[in-house]
Amino acid sequence: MKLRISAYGIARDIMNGSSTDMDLTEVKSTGDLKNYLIDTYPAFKDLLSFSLAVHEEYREDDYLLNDGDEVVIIPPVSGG
Amino acid sequence: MKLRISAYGIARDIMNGSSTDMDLTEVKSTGDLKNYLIDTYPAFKDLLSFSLAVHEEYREDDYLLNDGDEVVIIPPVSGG
Amino acid sequence: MIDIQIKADPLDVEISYRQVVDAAAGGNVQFIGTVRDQTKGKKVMRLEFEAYEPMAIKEMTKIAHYITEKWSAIHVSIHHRVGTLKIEDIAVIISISTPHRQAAFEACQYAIDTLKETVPIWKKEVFEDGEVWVAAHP
Amino acid sequence: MIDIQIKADPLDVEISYRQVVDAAAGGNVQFIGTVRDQTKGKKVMRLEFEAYEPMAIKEMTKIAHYITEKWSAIHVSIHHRVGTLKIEDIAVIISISTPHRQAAFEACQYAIDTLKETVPIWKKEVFEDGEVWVAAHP
Repeated sequence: MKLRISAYGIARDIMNGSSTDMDLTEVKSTGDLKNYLIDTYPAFKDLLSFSLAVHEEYREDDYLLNDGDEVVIIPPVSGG
Repeated sequence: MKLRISAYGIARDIMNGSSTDMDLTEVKSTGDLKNYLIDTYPAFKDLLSFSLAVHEEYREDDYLLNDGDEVVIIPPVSGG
Repeated sequence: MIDIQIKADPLDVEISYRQVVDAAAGGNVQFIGTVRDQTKGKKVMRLEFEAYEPMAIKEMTKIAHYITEKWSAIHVSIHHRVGTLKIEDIAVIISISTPHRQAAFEACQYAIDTLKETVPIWKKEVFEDGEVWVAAHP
Repeated sequence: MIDIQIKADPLDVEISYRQVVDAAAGGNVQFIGTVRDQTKGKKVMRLEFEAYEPMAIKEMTKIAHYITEKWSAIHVSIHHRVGTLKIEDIAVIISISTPHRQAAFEACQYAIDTLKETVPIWKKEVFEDGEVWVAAHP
Protein backbone atom coordinates (compact mmCIF):
# COMPACT_ATOMS: atom_id res chain seq x y z
CA MET A 1 0.00 0.00 0.00
CA LYS A 2 1.29 3.44 -1.02
CA LEU A 3 0.99 6.15 1.64
CA ARG A 4 2.08 9.72 1.95
CA ILE A 5 3.30 10.40 5.47
CA SER A 6 3.37 14.00 6.70
CA ALA A 7 4.83 15.10 10.00
CA TYR A 8 4.66 18.24 12.14
CA GLY A 9 6.51 19.51 15.16
CA ILE A 10 8.85 17.04 16.80
CA ALA A 11 7.61 14.27 14.47
CA ARG A 12 9.12 16.16 11.56
CA ASP A 13 12.44 16.36 13.41
CA ILE A 14 12.30 12.62 14.18
CA MET A 15 11.59 11.70 10.55
CA ASN A 16 14.01 14.31 9.33
CA GLY A 17 11.49 15.75 6.85
CA SER A 18 7.95 17.05 6.65
CA SER A 19 6.68 14.61 4.05
CA THR A 20 7.68 11.25 2.59
CA ASP A 21 6.11 8.58 0.40
CA MET A 22 6.14 5.01 1.66
CA ASP A 23 5.11 1.74 0.08
CA LEU A 24 4.29 -0.64 2.93
CA THR A 25 3.09 -4.17 2.19
CA GLU A 26 2.36 -5.21 5.79
CA VAL A 27 0.36 -2.14 6.79
CA LYS A 28 -3.46 -2.32 6.75
CA SER A 29 -4.57 -0.02 9.58
CA THR A 30 -3.37 3.09 11.37
CA GLY A 31 -2.37 0.78 14.22
CA ASP A 32 -0.11 -1.18 11.85
CA LEU A 33 1.40 2.07 10.61
CA LYS A 34 2.06 3.26 14.16
CA ASN A 35 3.93 0.04 14.89
CA TYR A 36 5.92 0.41 11.70
CA LEU A 37 6.82 4.00 12.56
CA ILE A 38 7.91 3.09 16.10
CA ASP A 39 10.06 0.26 14.72
CA THR A 40 11.64 2.50 12.11
CA TYR A 41 12.01 5.62 14.27
CA PRO A 42 12.38 4.49 17.90
CA ALA A 43 12.25 8.13 19.07
CA PHE A 44 8.46 8.02 18.60
CA LYS A 45 8.33 5.71 21.64
CA ASP A 46 9.69 8.48 23.84
CA LEU A 47 6.88 10.91 23.02
CA LEU A 48 4.11 11.58 25.53
CA SER A 49 1.72 10.39 22.81
CA PHE A 50 1.39 10.34 19.10
CA SER A 51 -1.70 10.14 16.96
CA LEU A 52 -2.42 9.68 13.30
CA ALA A 53 -4.84 11.72 11.25
CA VAL A 54 -6.37 10.81 7.90
CA HIS A 55 -8.62 13.20 6.00
CA GLU A 56 -8.05 15.79 8.73
CA GLU A 57 -9.53 13.65 11.52
CA TYR A 58 -7.89 11.77 14.38
CA ARG A 59 -8.16 8.02 13.72
CA GLU A 60 -8.26 5.12 16.16
CA ASP A 61 -5.79 2.25 15.66
CA ASP A 62 -8.39 0.12 13.83
CA TYR A 63 -8.92 2.63 11.04
CA LEU A 64 -8.31 0.91 7.69
CA LEU A 65 -6.04 2.75 5.34
CA ASN A 66 -6.57 3.02 1.59
CA ASP A 67 -3.94 3.06 -1.09
CA GLY A 68 -2.86 6.65 -1.68
CA ASP A 69 -4.00 7.98 1.73
CA GLU A 70 -2.17 10.88 3.27
CA VAL A 71 -1.46 10.12 6.91
CA VAL A 72 -0.43 12.95 9.18
CA ILE A 73 1.59 12.24 12.31
CA ILE A 74 0.35 14.34 15.22
CA PRO A 75 2.80 14.48 18.12
CA PRO A 76 1.56 15.95 21.45
CA VAL A 77 -0.07 19.27 20.61
CA SER A 78 0.88 22.45 22.45
CA GLY A 79 -1.13 25.31 20.99
CA GLY A 80 -2.59 28.21 22.97
CA MET B 1 -27.98 64.87 66.14
CA LYS B 2 -27.32 66.72 62.90
CA LEU B 3 -26.83 64.46 59.87
CA ARG B 4 -26.37 65.00 56.18
CA ILE B 5 -28.29 62.35 54.26
CA SER B 6 -27.27 61.61 50.66
CA ALA B 7 -29.14 59.32 48.32
CA TYR B 8 -28.41 57.62 45.00
CA GLY B 9 -30.47 55.77 42.44
CA ILE B 10 -34.01 55.00 43.46
CA ALA B 11 -33.32 56.31 46.97
CA ARG B 12 -32.85 59.77 45.49
CA ASP B 13 -36.19 59.47 43.72
CA ILE B 14 -37.88 58.32 46.94
CA MET B 15 -36.44 61.23 48.95
CA ASN B 16 -36.99 63.60 46.07
CA GLY B 17 -33.44 64.94 46.28
CA SER B 18 -29.85 63.81 46.39
CA SER B 19 -28.92 65.41 49.66
CA THR B 20 -30.67 66.80 52.71
CA ASP B 21 -29.75 67.90 56.22
CA MET B 22 -31.68 66.42 59.12
CA ASP B 23 -31.65 67.10 62.86
CA LEU B 24 -32.90 63.94 64.55
CA THR B 25 -33.11 63.76 68.33
CA GLU B 26 -34.10 60.08 68.61
CA VAL B 27 -31.47 58.67 66.27
CA LYS B 28 -28.30 57.14 67.75
CA SER B 29 -27.35 54.36 65.32
CA THR B 30 -27.67 53.53 61.62
CA GLY B 31 -30.45 51.12 62.66
CA ASP B 32 -32.36 54.00 64.25
CA LEU B 33 -31.86 56.08 61.10
CA LYS B 34 -33.12 53.24 58.90
CA ASN B 35 -36.30 53.02 60.98
CA TYR B 36 -36.75 56.76 60.79
CA LEU B 37 -36.31 56.71 57.00
CA ILE B 38 -38.79 53.85 56.57
CA ASP B 39 -41.33 55.69 58.73
CA THR B 40 -40.86 58.92 56.83
CA TYR B 41 -40.59 57.44 53.33
CA PRO B 42 -42.58 54.18 53.31
CA ALA B 43 -41.35 53.43 49.75
CA PHE B 44 -38.03 52.30 51.29
CA LYS B 45 -39.92 49.26 52.67
CA ASP B 46 -40.64 48.10 49.12
CA LEU B 47 -36.99 47.93 48.10
CA LEU B 48 -35.19 44.59 47.82
CA SER B 49 -32.77 45.97 50.41
CA PHE B 50 -31.26 49.20 51.51
CA SER B 51 -28.01 49.85 53.28
CA LEU B 52 -26.37 52.83 54.88
CA ALA B 53 -22.79 53.90 54.38
CA VAL B 54 -20.75 56.23 56.58
CA HIS B 55 -17.22 57.27 55.68
CA GLU B 56 -17.53 55.26 52.44
CA GLU B 57 -18.11 51.94 54.16
CA TYR B 58 -21.23 49.83 54.58
CA ARG B 59 -22.37 49.94 58.22
CA GLU B 60 -24.29 47.40 60.27
CA ASP B 61 -27.41 48.57 62.13
CA ASP B 62 -25.52 48.96 65.43
CA TYR B 63 -23.05 51.52 64.03
CA LEU B 64 -23.17 54.61 66.26
CA LEU B 65 -23.52 57.88 64.41
CA ASN B 66 -21.72 61.06 65.30
CA ASP B 67 -23.01 64.58 65.05
CA GLY B 68 -22.24 65.92 61.58
CA ASP B 69 -21.87 62.52 59.90
CA GLU B 70 -22.73 62.15 56.25
CA VAL B 71 -24.86 59.06 55.78
CA VAL B 72 -25.31 57.71 52.27
CA ILE B 73 -28.36 55.62 51.43
CA ILE B 74 -27.42 52.68 49.21
CA PRO B 75 -30.42 51.08 47.51
CA PRO B 76 -29.85 47.69 45.75
CA VAL B 77 -26.81 48.13 43.53
CA SER B 78 -26.91 47.18 39.86
CA GLY B 79 -23.55 47.96 38.33
CA GLY B 80 -21.79 45.90 35.72
CA MET C 1 -0.59 46.60 39.34
CA ILE C 2 -4.14 47.53 40.24
CA ASP C 3 -6.01 50.08 38.15
CA ILE C 4 -9.56 51.09 39.10
CA GLN C 5 -11.44 53.72 37.14
CA ILE C 6 -14.92 55.16 36.85
CA LYS C 7 -15.26 57.01 33.58
CA ALA C 8 -17.88 59.00 31.69
CA ASP C 9 -16.03 58.30 28.42
CA PRO C 10 -16.35 55.07 26.41
CA LEU C 11 -14.31 52.13 27.70
CA ASP C 12 -11.66 50.42 25.56
CA VAL C 13 -10.86 46.69 25.68
CA GLU C 14 -7.43 47.19 24.11
CA ILE C 15 -6.38 49.76 26.71
CA SER C 16 -7.59 47.51 29.52
CA TYR C 17 -5.79 44.49 28.03
CA ARG C 18 -2.51 46.39 27.69
CA GLN C 19 -2.64 47.24 31.38
CA VAL C 20 -2.49 43.59 32.42
CA VAL C 21 -0.32 41.82 29.82
CA ASP C 22 2.93 40.70 31.44
CA ALA C 23 5.93 38.56 30.57
CA ALA C 24 5.14 36.41 33.64
CA ALA C 25 1.45 35.89 32.82
CA GLY C 26 0.20 32.57 31.53
CA GLY C 27 -3.36 33.72 31.13
CA ASN C 28 -5.24 36.94 30.60
CA VAL C 29 -9.01 36.93 31.00
CA GLN C 30 -11.29 39.85 30.21
CA PHE C 31 -14.92 40.24 31.12
CA ILE C 32 -16.75 42.87 29.11
CA GLY C 33 -20.26 43.80 30.20
CA THR C 34 -22.36 45.42 27.49
CA VAL C 35 -25.84 46.91 27.31
CA ARG C 36 -28.55 44.48 26.18
CA ASP C 37 -31.41 45.60 23.98
CA GLN C 38 -34.16 44.06 26.06
CA THR C 39 -35.16 43.06 29.59
CA LYS C 40 -37.81 40.39 30.03
CA GLY C 41 -38.89 40.97 26.44
CA LYS C 42 -39.21 44.72 26.85
CA LYS C 43 -37.18 46.88 24.48
CA VAL C 44 -34.51 48.97 26.20
CA MET C 45 -33.77 52.38 24.62
CA ARG C 46 -30.75 53.28 26.75
CA LEU C 47 -29.25 52.85 30.20
CA GLU C 48 -28.24 55.50 32.71
CA PHE C 49 -25.49 54.59 35.17
CA GLU C 50 -24.57 56.52 38.25
CA ALA C 51 -22.02 55.81 40.96
CA TYR C 52 -21.31 56.92 44.49
CA GLU C 53 -17.82 57.36 43.19
CA PRO C 54 -15.44 57.46 46.17
CA MET C 55 -17.07 54.41 47.74
CA ALA C 56 -17.39 52.59 44.40
CA ILE C 57 -13.65 53.04 43.82
CA LYS C 58 -13.00 51.79 47.35
CA GLU C 59 -15.17 48.68 46.90
CA MET C 60 -13.64 47.85 43.51
CA THR C 61 -10.18 48.28 44.99
CA LYS C 62 -11.13 45.79 47.74
CA ILE C 63 -12.12 43.30 45.03
CA ALA C 64 -8.81 43.82 43.24
CA HIS C 65 -6.79 43.36 46.43
CA TYR C 66 -8.68 40.19 47.31
CA ILE C 67 -8.00 38.79 43.82
CA THR C 68 -4.33 39.67 44.05
CA GLU C 69 -4.14 37.74 47.33
CA LYS C 70 -6.31 34.74 46.59
CA TRP C 71 -5.42 34.04 42.95
CA SER C 72 -1.91 35.55 42.86
CA ALA C 73 -3.07 37.94 40.17
CA ILE C 74 -0.26 39.86 38.54
CA HIS C 75 -2.41 42.77 37.35
CA VAL C 76 -6.05 43.69 37.84
CA SER C 77 -7.85 46.39 35.87
CA ILE C 78 -11.48 47.32 36.54
CA HIS C 79 -13.03 50.13 34.52
CA HIS C 80 -16.67 51.08 34.98
CA ARG C 81 -18.59 53.57 32.92
CA VAL C 82 -21.18 56.07 34.15
CA GLY C 83 -23.62 58.31 32.31
CA THR C 84 -25.90 57.45 29.43
CA LEU C 85 -25.12 54.24 27.51
CA LYS C 86 -26.76 52.95 24.39
CA ILE C 87 -27.23 49.34 23.27
CA GLU C 88 -23.92 47.41 22.93
CA ASP C 89 -21.96 50.11 24.76
CA ILE C 90 -19.52 48.74 27.32
CA ALA C 91 -20.55 49.25 30.96
CA VAL C 92 -17.62 47.46 32.56
CA ILE C 93 -14.31 45.86 31.62
CA ILE C 94 -12.45 43.61 34.06
CA SER C 95 -9.02 42.37 32.93
CA ILE C 96 -6.89 40.03 35.00
CA SER C 97 -3.55 38.37 34.37
CA THR C 98 -2.32 35.44 36.44
CA PRO C 99 0.62 33.02 36.20
CA HIS C 100 -1.79 30.15 35.36
CA ARG C 101 -4.91 30.55 33.27
CA GLN C 102 -7.40 28.71 35.48
CA ALA C 103 -6.87 31.32 38.18
CA ALA C 104 -7.60 34.17 35.76
CA PHE C 105 -11.01 32.70 34.91
CA GLU C 106 -11.94 32.17 38.56
CA ALA C 107 -10.69 35.59 39.60
CA CYS C 108 -12.47 37.39 36.78
CA GLN C 109 -15.74 35.65 37.54
CA TYR C 110 -15.37 36.48 41.23
CA ALA C 111 -14.71 40.11 40.31
CA ILE C 112 -17.84 40.63 38.22
CA ASP C 113 -20.06 38.63 40.61
CA THR C 114 -18.83 40.66 43.59
CA LEU C 115 -18.94 43.98 41.75
CA LYS C 116 -22.62 43.37 41.06
CA GLU C 117 -23.25 42.71 44.75
CA THR C 118 -21.20 45.30 46.59
CA VAL C 119 -20.13 48.24 44.42
CA PRO C 120 -22.42 51.29 44.78
CA ILE C 121 -23.28 51.79 41.13
CA TRP C 122 -26.83 51.90 39.82
CA LYS C 123 -28.41 51.62 36.43
CA LYS C 124 -31.77 52.79 35.22
CA GLU C 125 -33.29 51.14 32.17
CA VAL C 126 -35.14 53.55 29.94
CA PHE C 127 -37.97 52.03 27.90
CA GLU C 128 -40.20 53.69 25.33
CA ASP C 129 -42.92 54.11 27.93
CA GLY C 130 -41.06 54.59 31.18
CA GLU C 131 -37.97 53.79 33.18
CA VAL C 132 -36.96 51.54 36.06
CA TRP C 133 -34.02 51.27 38.48
CA VAL C 134 -32.63 47.78 37.88
CA ALA C 135 -32.95 45.29 40.77
CA ALA C 136 -34.42 47.88 43.12
CA HIS C 137 -37.56 45.88 43.91
CA PRO C 138 -38.05 42.16 44.66
CA MET D 1 -21.44 33.70 14.23
CA ILE D 2 -18.35 31.54 14.34
CA ASP D 3 -15.00 32.91 13.18
CA ILE D 4 -11.91 30.70 13.24
CA GLN D 5 -8.57 31.98 12.00
CA ILE D 6 -4.94 30.93 11.94
CA LYS D 7 -2.78 33.94 11.21
CA ALA D 8 0.89 34.77 10.77
CA ASP D 9 0.17 38.43 11.60
CA PRO D 10 -0.22 39.79 15.14
CA LEU D 11 -3.59 39.16 16.79
CA ASP D 12 -5.79 42.02 17.99
CA VAL D 13 -8.05 41.88 21.08
CA GLU D 14 -10.22 44.76 19.87
CA ILE D 15 -10.95 43.08 16.52
CA SER D 16 -11.80 39.82 18.26
CA TYR D 17 -14.06 41.60 20.75
CA ARG D 18 -15.94 43.46 18.03
CA GLN D 19 -16.73 40.14 16.35
CA VAL D 20 -18.70 38.90 19.35
CA VAL D 21 -20.38 41.95 20.85
CA ASP D 22 -24.14 41.70 20.36
CA ALA D 23 -27.27 43.52 21.49
CA ALA D 24 -28.53 40.21 22.93
CA ALA D 25 -25.36 39.39 24.87
CA GLY D 26 -25.24 39.67 28.64
CA GLY D 27 -21.60 38.72 28.90
CA ASN D 28 -18.51 38.75 26.76
CA VAL D 29 -15.44 36.83 27.95
CA GLN D 30 -12.04 36.91 26.27
CA PHE D 31 -9.13 34.62 26.93
CA ILE D 32 -5.81 35.95 25.68
CA GLY D 33 -2.83 33.60 25.73
CA THR D 34 0.53 35.35 25.66
CA VAL D 35 4.15 34.24 25.53
CA ARG D 36 5.80 33.89 28.93
CA ASP D 37 9.42 34.81 29.44
CA GLN D 38 10.41 31.63 31.23
CA THR D 39 9.65 27.93 31.57
CA LYS D 40 10.66 26.16 34.77
CA GLY D 41 13.03 29.02 35.51
CA LYS D 42 14.71 28.91 32.12
CA LYS D 43 14.69 32.11 30.08
CA VAL D 44 12.70 31.86 26.85
CA MET D 45 14.00 33.93 23.92
CA ARG D 46 11.12 33.35 21.52
CA LEU D 47 8.48 30.79 20.54
CA GLU D 48 7.88 29.21 17.17
CA PHE D 49 4.34 28.03 16.44
CA GLU D 50 3.29 25.82 13.59
CA ALA D 51 -0.08 24.34 12.69
CA TYR D 52 -1.44 21.56 10.54
CA GLU D 53 -3.77 24.23 9.29
CA PRO D 54 -6.76 22.52 7.63
CA MET D 55 -7.18 20.14 10.55
CA ALA D 56 -6.50 22.83 13.16
CA ILE D 57 -9.27 24.95 11.64
CA LYS D 58 -11.55 21.90 11.65
CA GLU D 59 -10.83 21.09 15.32
CA MET D 60 -11.30 24.71 16.41
CA THR D 61 -14.56 24.83 14.48
CA LYS D 62 -15.73 21.71 16.37
CA ILE D 63 -14.99 23.49 19.64
CA ALA D 64 -16.96 26.54 18.49
CA HIS D 65 -19.95 24.43 17.41
CA TYR D 66 -19.96 22.53 20.71
CA ILE D 67 -19.93 25.82 22.62
CA THR D 68 -22.74 27.23 20.54
CA GLU D 69 -24.82 24.15 21.37
CA LYS D 70 -23.94 23.62 25.00
CA TRP D 71 -23.75 27.20 26.27
CA SER D 72 -26.07 28.90 23.74
CA ALA D 73 -23.18 31.08 22.67
CA ILE D 74 -24.21 33.91 20.40
CA HIS D 75 -20.79 34.39 18.80
CA VAL D 76 -17.48 32.54 19.08
CA SER D 77 -14.19 33.86 17.74
CA ILE D 78 -10.96 31.84 17.96
CA HIS D 79 -7.81 33.33 16.45
CA HIS D 80 -4.50 31.50 16.70
CA ARG D 81 -1.16 32.81 15.61
CA VAL D 82 1.65 30.87 13.91
CA GLY D 83 5.26 31.76 13.17
CA THR D 84 7.81 33.34 15.45
CA LEU D 85 6.48 35.07 18.57
CA LYS D 86 8.37 37.11 21.09
CA ILE D 87 7.69 37.55 24.81
CA GLU D 88 4.22 39.04 25.55
CA ASP D 89 3.05 38.46 21.97
CA ILE D 90 -0.45 37.01 21.73
CA ALA D 91 -0.61 33.35 20.68
CA VAL D 92 -4.37 32.93 20.92
CA ILE D 93 -7.51 34.99 21.50
CA ILE D 94 -10.82 33.33 22.28
CA SER D 95 -13.85 35.62 22.54
CA ILE D 96 -17.32 34.40 23.40
CA SER D 97 -20.62 36.17 23.93
CA THR D 98 -23.57 34.51 25.63
CA PRO D 99 -26.99 35.70 26.86
CA HIS D 100 -25.87 35.16 30.50
CA ARG D 101 -22.35 35.82 31.72
CA GLN D 102 -21.75 32.60 33.67
CA ALA D 103 -22.02 30.63 30.44
CA ALA D 104 -19.42 32.83 28.73
CA PHE D 105 -16.86 32.03 31.44
CA GLU D 106 -17.52 28.29 31.30
CA ALA D 107 -17.51 28.20 27.51
CA CYS D 108 -14.31 30.21 27.21
CA GLN D 109 -12.52 27.99 29.69
CA TYR D 110 -13.73 24.89 27.88
CA ALA D 111 -12.49 26.37 24.60
CA ILE D 112 -8.93 27.03 25.72
CA ASP D 113 -8.69 23.73 27.68
CA THR D 114 -9.91 21.74 24.67
CA LEU D 115 -7.82 23.70 22.17
CA LYS D 116 -4.71 22.76 24.13
CA GLU D 117 -5.71 19.08 24.00
CA THR D 118 -7.00 18.54 20.48
CA VAL D 119 -5.96 21.25 18.03
CA PRO D 120 -2.90 20.27 15.95
CA ILE D 121 -0.72 23.27 16.71
CA TRP D 122 2.77 22.98 18.14
CA LYS D 123 5.15 25.37 19.79
CA LYS D 124 8.88 25.20 20.17
CA GLU D 125 10.53 27.17 22.95
CA VAL D 126 13.83 28.68 21.96
CA PHE D 127 16.32 29.21 24.81
CA GLU D 128 19.75 30.80 24.70
CA ASP D 129 21.35 27.36 24.55
CA GLY D 130 18.85 25.22 22.68
CA GLU D 131 15.22 24.60 21.87
CA VAL D 132 12.46 22.19 22.84
CA TRP D 133 9.04 21.18 21.48
CA VAL D 134 6.66 21.95 24.32
CA ALA D 135 4.91 18.95 25.94
CA ALA D 136 6.41 16.47 23.47
CA HIS D 137 7.98 14.28 26.15
CA PRO D 138 6.60 13.01 29.45
